[in-house]
Amino acid sequence: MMLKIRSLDAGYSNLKVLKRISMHVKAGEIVTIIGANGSGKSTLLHAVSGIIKGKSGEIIFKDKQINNYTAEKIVYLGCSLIPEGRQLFPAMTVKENLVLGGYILKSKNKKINLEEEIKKIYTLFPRLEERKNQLSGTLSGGEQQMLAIGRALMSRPDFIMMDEPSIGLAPLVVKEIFKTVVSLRKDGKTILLVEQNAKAALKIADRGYVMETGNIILEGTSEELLNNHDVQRAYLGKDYKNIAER
Amino acid sequence: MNLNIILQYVFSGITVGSIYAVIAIGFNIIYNTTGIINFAQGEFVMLGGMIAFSFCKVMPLYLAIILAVIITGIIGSLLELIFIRHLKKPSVLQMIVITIGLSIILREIALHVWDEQVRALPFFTGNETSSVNILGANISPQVLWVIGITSLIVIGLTLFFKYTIIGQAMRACSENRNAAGLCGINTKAMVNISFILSAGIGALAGCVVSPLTQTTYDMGTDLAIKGFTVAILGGLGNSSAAVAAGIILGLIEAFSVSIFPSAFQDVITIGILLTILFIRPQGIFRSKQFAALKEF
Amino acid sequence: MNKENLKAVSVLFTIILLTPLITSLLDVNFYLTQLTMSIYYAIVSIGLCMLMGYAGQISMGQAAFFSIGGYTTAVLTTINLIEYKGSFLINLLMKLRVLVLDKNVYDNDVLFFSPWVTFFFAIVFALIISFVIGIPVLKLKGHYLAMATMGFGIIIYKIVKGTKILGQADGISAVPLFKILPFLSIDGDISNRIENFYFAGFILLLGLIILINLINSRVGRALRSLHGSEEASNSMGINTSKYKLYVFMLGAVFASIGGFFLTHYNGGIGPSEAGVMKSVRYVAIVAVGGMANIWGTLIFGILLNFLSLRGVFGSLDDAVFGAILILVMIFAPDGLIKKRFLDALIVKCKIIIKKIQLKLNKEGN
Amino acid sequence: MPLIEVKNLSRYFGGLHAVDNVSFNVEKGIIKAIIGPNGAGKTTLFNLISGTINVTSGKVFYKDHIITGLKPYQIAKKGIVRTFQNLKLNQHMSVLENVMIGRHIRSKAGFISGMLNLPNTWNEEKKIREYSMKMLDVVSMADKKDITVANLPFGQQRAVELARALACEPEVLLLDEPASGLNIYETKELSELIKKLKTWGLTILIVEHDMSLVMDISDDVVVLNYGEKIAEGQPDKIQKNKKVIKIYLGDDDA
Repeated sequence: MMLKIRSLDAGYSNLKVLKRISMHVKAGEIVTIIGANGSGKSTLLHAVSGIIKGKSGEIIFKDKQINNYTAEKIVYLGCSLIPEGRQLFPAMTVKENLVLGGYILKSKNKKINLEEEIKKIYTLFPRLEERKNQLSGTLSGGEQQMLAIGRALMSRPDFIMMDEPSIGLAPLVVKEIFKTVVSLRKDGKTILLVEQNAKAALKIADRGYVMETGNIILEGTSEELLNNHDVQRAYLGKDYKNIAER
Repeated sequence: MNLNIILQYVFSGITVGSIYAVIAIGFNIIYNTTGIINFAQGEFVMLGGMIAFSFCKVMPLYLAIILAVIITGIIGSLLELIFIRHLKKPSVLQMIVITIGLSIILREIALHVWDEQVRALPFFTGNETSSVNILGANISPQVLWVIGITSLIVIGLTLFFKYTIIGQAMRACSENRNAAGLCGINTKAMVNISFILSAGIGALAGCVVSPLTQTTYDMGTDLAIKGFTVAILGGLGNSSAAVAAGIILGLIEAFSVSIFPSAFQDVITIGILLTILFIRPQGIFRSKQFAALKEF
Repeated sequence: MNKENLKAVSVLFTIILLTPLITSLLDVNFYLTQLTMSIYYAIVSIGLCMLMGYAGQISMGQAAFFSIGGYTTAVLTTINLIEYKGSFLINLLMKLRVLVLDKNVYDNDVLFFSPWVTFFFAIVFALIISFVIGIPVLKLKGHYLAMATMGFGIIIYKIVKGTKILGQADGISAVPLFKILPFLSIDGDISNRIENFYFAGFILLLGLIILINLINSRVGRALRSLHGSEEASNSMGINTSKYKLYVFMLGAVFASIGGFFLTHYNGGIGPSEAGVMKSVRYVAIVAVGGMANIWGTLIFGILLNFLSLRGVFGSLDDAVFGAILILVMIFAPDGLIKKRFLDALIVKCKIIIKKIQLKLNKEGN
Repeated sequence: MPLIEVKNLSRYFGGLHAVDNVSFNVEKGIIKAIIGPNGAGKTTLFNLISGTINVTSGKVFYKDHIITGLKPYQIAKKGIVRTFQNLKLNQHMSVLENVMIGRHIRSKAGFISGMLNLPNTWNEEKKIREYSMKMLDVVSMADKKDITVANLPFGQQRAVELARALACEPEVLLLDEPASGLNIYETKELSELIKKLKTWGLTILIVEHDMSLVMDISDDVVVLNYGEKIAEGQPDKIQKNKKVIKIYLGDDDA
C-alpha cells in the first residue's frame, strides 16, 4: 500500500474543508480524484504533502504515519507534489529549477552527480534541454508543466501527486502531458491525479474517487465512474434539486 | 571647485555609498527569504564595529574582525531562532514592530556593554594621516579597503547565490516558499541562514568603515534608513542594483555638503527615500510592469 | 454613545476626579505632575490608536506631529516682536489680541503671540502637514508605509535639531504659561498642580468621547471595515484613501494638541520629543493596548508614561519599550487588554460577589 | 438599451491573456451567468467590471456611461455592487455591523458629525440599523445579528456578505461564485434567494462553477475559456453546445 488515509479532517484556519476523508492508493496505480471546483481536491493533496496539517484522522504513507511531518520531510520519504499552477521558480533558469528538484538527493548524498539526473529528465523532455538556460518564467504553459514534472522527478519519488496538470493548457499539450503520466507509471511510479478534465483523467486511471463539498461521494474503477451518471453531476453541479427533494 | 576636490568628494561618496549598498544587500537577503524588512539591520553594522573594537585589544586586527563577523552572525541566527521562527503567519505589522523592538534592544545592550563613547578600529594600513595619491586626490588607504572589501562581499554573494546549492535553495525560497518546501528544501533553515548572512556582512561592513566614520551604539537607525533608501532606490530585493543605488546616494550625499549645511544632509537622503517611495516604489531600475505585480 | 461606553467614561471621570484626593491622602501630590504629563502623552497615543487599530495603518512618525504642536507654540510664544511695536500691522494684531504684551523675568517688555492663537496654529499646521504628507504616504502599505512615516519623522527630527530658530539641540525653553481662565493657567507651577491635572483630564475625556463617538459612527464603521479588507470596503462604496487620510490627520491633530499643552505645561520642548524612539513608544503603547482598543491604549499610555517619567525603568527606559514591543507582538499580538479577557474578569467578579452575597444571606438567616 | 455593455474587454498579465477581447450585454432585470473552467478568466472579468483591477483595453458601459477607469468605490456608488469568492467580511465585527457597512453609500454622516454625535446622525443610524436588519431578514440571519462573524460557519458568512451587498441597494449585483463551499441544501436556498432578488428588479451577474445552479436560475449564459468568449445564449442552448460540453467533460480523444 502506497498511501492510506483514514477519516481525515483538514482545512485552513477556521474553515474546515475536508470532512472524514478515507481513501487509498496502491503501489503502481494511477488513481484520480475528480470533482467540481471547491470540492476539496487540492486541499486533500495539500494535507498529504504536509502544506497544511490535518485536524484529525490519519495519513499513512509507506506504513509511516506522516500527519505531523513537514513538507520537506515528506519529500524525503519519496512523496512528491506537483502543485496546481506549476509553482516554478520563475526568475531561475530551467536548469536551476531542476537542480533544486534534486536538492534532497544532494543532501542525502553529497557526491551524487546531479548533471546525470538532469540528463535523464532531458531525455524525457527534450524540449527542456533546448531551453535549459532560459528563465522558467518565460516558458510556455506546456513547457512549464513539463518542467514542473521534471523537477518533481528529480527527487526520485515513488509517489507523485499532480494537481490539475492540464489547467490552462491547449488540448494537444494536455495529451502530451497525459502520455507522460502513463509512461511514468510504466517506470514504476505511483500516481495520484487531481483533474478537472474528468474524461481524460479517467481514461488513463485505474481507479477514481469523486469529491463533493469536502466528502468522497463515490469511488470505483475508471470504467464504472465513466459510465456513472452521478459523475456528470459532480462535475456539472450539485444538482441540489433532485437531492434536496429526494 | 577644482578637480582635486571633486575627486575627493567622489571617493568619499563611493566609500559611504558602498557601505550603504552592503546594508541594503543585508536588507535584501532577509527580505527575499522572508518578506521581512529587518529594522535591526543597522545594529548589525554597529555590533560588528563594537565587537571587533573590543577584541582587537587582545588579538591581531584581522582575527578580531573575523570573530566579530562570526559572533554577529550567531547573534543574527539567534534572533531569528528566538523571536521569529515560531511565529505562525505573522502580519506585516507584527514583523515591523518586532524587528524595531529588536533594534532597540540591541542598541540598549550595546549602550550598557560599551557605553556612549565614540570608538574606532585602527586603520587597516597606515594611520589617519597616511594617504594615497590617486589622480591627484589624496585619499586614505582605508577608503581603498572599504571599496575593496565591499566589492569582495558583492562578488562573493553573487557567486554564492548563483553557484552553490544552498544559495540556489535560498533564491528558491524567496521566489516561492511553498514550492521550495515541496522540493525538500528546509525553508526554515534557509531563513536562518539568511539572517546569519546579512548579520555577518553587516558586521564586516561595520568593521571596515569604523576607522573612517567611527562606531557609536546608536548609529544603527541612521544607517538602516540609509540602507533602506538604497534598497528602495535599487528596487527591494535586487542586490546588484543596490550597489549602483548605493554609490548614487553616496555621491549625492558627498556633493550635497558643498551646497547644504551638513546638519541637513540626512534630510536630503530621506527626502530622496520619500520621493522614490511616492513616485517609483519599485525602484529606479525596475519597470512599471514589475510594479503592477507587486503591492507596495 | 452606548451604555457600555457611557459607563466606562463615567468611571474614568470619577477616577480623574478622585485622583488628587487620593494623592493628597497618600501625601504623594508630586505624582500629579507626572500624571498630568502622562495624560498628555496618552492623548497622542489614542490619536495614533485610531490610525493603527481602527484603520489598520502603521505610523512611525507620530512624534513628529507632537513636536509640530509643541514647537509651533514654543516658537510663536517666545518670539519677541517688541521692536516692531508701533507698526500698523502689529498694532492691529495687538488690538485683535493675537499678540500679547508682557514682561519677562528681566522685567523687559516682550510682545509675543497669544497661546490661544498658537493653539489654533498648532492645529492648522498639523492638519496641513499631515494632509500634504498623508496623500502620498498613505498610498503605501506595510513595510513601505512604516519606513516612509519613519523617514518623515526623522526629517522633522533633523530639522528641529538643525534649525536655529527651533533652538537646535537645546530646544526652546521659557515658554510662557497659557492662561485659559482667571483661575486656570497651563504651567508647571506647583500651586497649579491640581487645576492642571483636572484640565488635562478634561481634555482627555473630551478627546476620548470624540473618538468613541467616531468609532461608533458611520465613519467609524467604514474605518473598521477598511482594516478588515481594503478591497471589500472599496467595493462597498467606501472611499478608502479619503478615510485613511482623514484619520491620519485626526491622529496628527491629537498629537499636536498633546504637544501644545505639554509644552506649555513643561515650559519648553526639546528635539528628543521628535525622535524616532518617541514614535516607537507611541506605537508600543498602542500595541500593548491591543491595537483597536482605545481603552487599552489609554490605560497603558498613562501607566507606561507615568512609570517612565517616575524613572522606574532607570537607564533601561528605551529597552523596556523595545522589550514590550517584542513580547507583546510575540505572545499577545492582540494586546494585553482583550475585551474577552475583561468580560471574563467581570463575569468572575460577579460570580464571586454572588457567592459572597449568598454566604452573607445564609449567615444572616 | 442594455444596462451593462462590455465591449472588447481585455486584460493581460505579462504574456497571459486572462481576459481576451470579451464583449457581451446585460439587459436590465435578468440573471446572467458567466461560466467556464478553472483559469478561464471569470473572476478577472468580474474584477474588471467592478474596477478592482485595471483593464488593458476595452470599455464597460453602464447606463451608457463609461465606467472603466473609475475606482471601485465610485462604481459601487453608481449601483454596481459585488461579493467575493473568498469572503471579505470584517471577521471581528458583528453580523449586523458588517451589514451596516453596506449602508455606507446610502447615508451621509461625515467625520465631524460622527465625532460630535450630532442629533441628525441618530436618526440616520436608526435607519441604517433598520434597513440592515431587513436585509439580514432576507437572508434569514436576523437572529444572529450580534454574533461576531468569525464564529459563524462558512455558509452563513456567505449569507452575511450577500446581505451586506444588498444593503447597498444595488441595481446590479455581481456574485462571485456564491455557491462554492456550500452544501446542496444551502445551494438550494441560495437559488431561491437569487430568484427572489430578481423579482425585486435587480440585475444579477453571476460567476459560478455549479452548472446545475447556473442552468436553474440564469436567463442568459456567457461561456469563457482561456479568457475568450466561446459561447453565449440561453441555458438550454448552452447545455447542448458541443464546444461547451467539450471543455467541461474533456476531449474524447484526450
